[in-house]
Amino acid sequence: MNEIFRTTIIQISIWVAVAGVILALIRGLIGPTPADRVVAIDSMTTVATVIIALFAHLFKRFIYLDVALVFGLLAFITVLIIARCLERRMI
Amino acid sequence: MIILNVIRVYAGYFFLIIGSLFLFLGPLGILRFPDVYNRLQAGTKSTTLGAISALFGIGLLEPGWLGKIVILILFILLTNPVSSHAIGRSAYRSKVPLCGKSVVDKCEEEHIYKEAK
Amino acid sequence: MRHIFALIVVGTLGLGLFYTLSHIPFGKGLSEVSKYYVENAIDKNDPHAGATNIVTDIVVLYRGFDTLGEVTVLFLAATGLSVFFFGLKKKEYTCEPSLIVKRGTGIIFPFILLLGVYIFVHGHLTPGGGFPGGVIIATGVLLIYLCCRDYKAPHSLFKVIEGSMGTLFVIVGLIGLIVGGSFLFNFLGAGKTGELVSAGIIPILYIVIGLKVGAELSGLVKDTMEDV
Amino acid sequence: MIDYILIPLVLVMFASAISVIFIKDLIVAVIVTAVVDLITVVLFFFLQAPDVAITQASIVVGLTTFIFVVAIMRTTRKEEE
Repeated sequence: MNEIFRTTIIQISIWVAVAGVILALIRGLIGPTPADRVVAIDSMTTVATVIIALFAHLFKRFIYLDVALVFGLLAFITVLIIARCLERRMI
Repeated sequence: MIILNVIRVYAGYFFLIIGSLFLFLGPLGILRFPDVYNRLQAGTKSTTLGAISALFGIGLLEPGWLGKIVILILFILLTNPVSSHAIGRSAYRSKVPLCGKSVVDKCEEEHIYKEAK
Repeated sequence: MRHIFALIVVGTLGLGLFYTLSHIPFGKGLSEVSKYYVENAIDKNDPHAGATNIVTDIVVLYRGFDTLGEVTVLFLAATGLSVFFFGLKKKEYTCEPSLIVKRGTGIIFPFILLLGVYIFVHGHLTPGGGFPGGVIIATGVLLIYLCCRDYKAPHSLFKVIEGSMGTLFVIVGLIGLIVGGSFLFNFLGAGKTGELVSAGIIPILYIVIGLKVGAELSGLVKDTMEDV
Repeated sequence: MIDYILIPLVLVMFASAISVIFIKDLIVAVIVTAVVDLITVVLFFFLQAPDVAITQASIVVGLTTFIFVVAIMRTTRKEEE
């Protein structure tokens, strides 16, 4: 009973977060300026980090959190590269 | 002791639900707000709060994971504000216009980015 | 017209991949090779064993020679890119990064280095290994280049690390050849599974690969950023 | 139940991968390509291949975007008709 409750809660959380990813993707596809799209991808990376951590909890594997660590720390660099490039001067 | 455990588990569920709700509301704000600077508010602040809350909920549900979870929260706290600042600055410098309802532009008034023109 | 052509090419590739992959039963049972790996990789008496992560066992102990080839390919690619960028005209930059980006990057950079070292030192216990760890270190160097225009990376140090680590990889393999009769033989034994110092030569090889890949890709980032 | 999570993720990948073809601004194309790679990491993770996911994350997130941006900055940014 308790186990079913736990997996249900986590699955609902994952579905809600994936809905957030889809909303951000719509803005990323229709956004008028490149800055809009960069904002969308910035929030998408944060949501994806949490989704990975939730999957790790669903599978009950502690070591899977390493992927979330790498992703959460490095996704920031993509955003920084594109943001520096958009200032019309090269990086 | 058992009561403490029950409280811990339900607090974990609570934080998880709250966090995933904010993870949904942030992208919704990105979709609905009128211009880049408003979208930056929704996209960064709300997502940071949601991520921290959901990760803390996971840490409460599995107490053995709390160390790595805290490191993950620290990374998100460090990186998200820096990247949002960089996006805002680059958007202002590449002359993305403000939306029509905005009333004040302090950077324009005080000539902070004048040399960039 | 070109877009339609690109769409057709991508669609054909995607459909082919889908039909190929849909016939592979994922997680339904093991083939003969997988059965051999699963049965022998956990056995403590076998010298081809010792890591908690079976993937690491397969990659390093069964397929270690391939890794040497991969590192050589990476070296050739980095050399080719630096030759390509040599002699191009430098552009002028007037844009300084802001104070927040500078300070924030200064705080984050040590964490990135530490994460890279963690990934390749714990390669036999957790996912990851030499290659991702090296790439993460190179990404840290890229981050420093993004926020400090005046920074000059120590290129000679990269060259020394790269060459000595490549030599060390071959030396470890040759010791295995002398002691056990095959290249990259696990001459240190399996050890106690699950501890940091275990699994024989896997941690040594992963540290070597991590440092080599990190130095190579850092040199690539340096060439690209200082010439462009 | 949770297996159906693959459907929206693959649809996201599909939509962004098709739209890359029709985008004129090459920087925007790089950004949308980054979305595709990001979803790929989550898919690899869901298929229980964390080694592949960690390698994909570390290479794609930093270096691929960097090399694309450098190449675009040395040439022209807008695609010609």
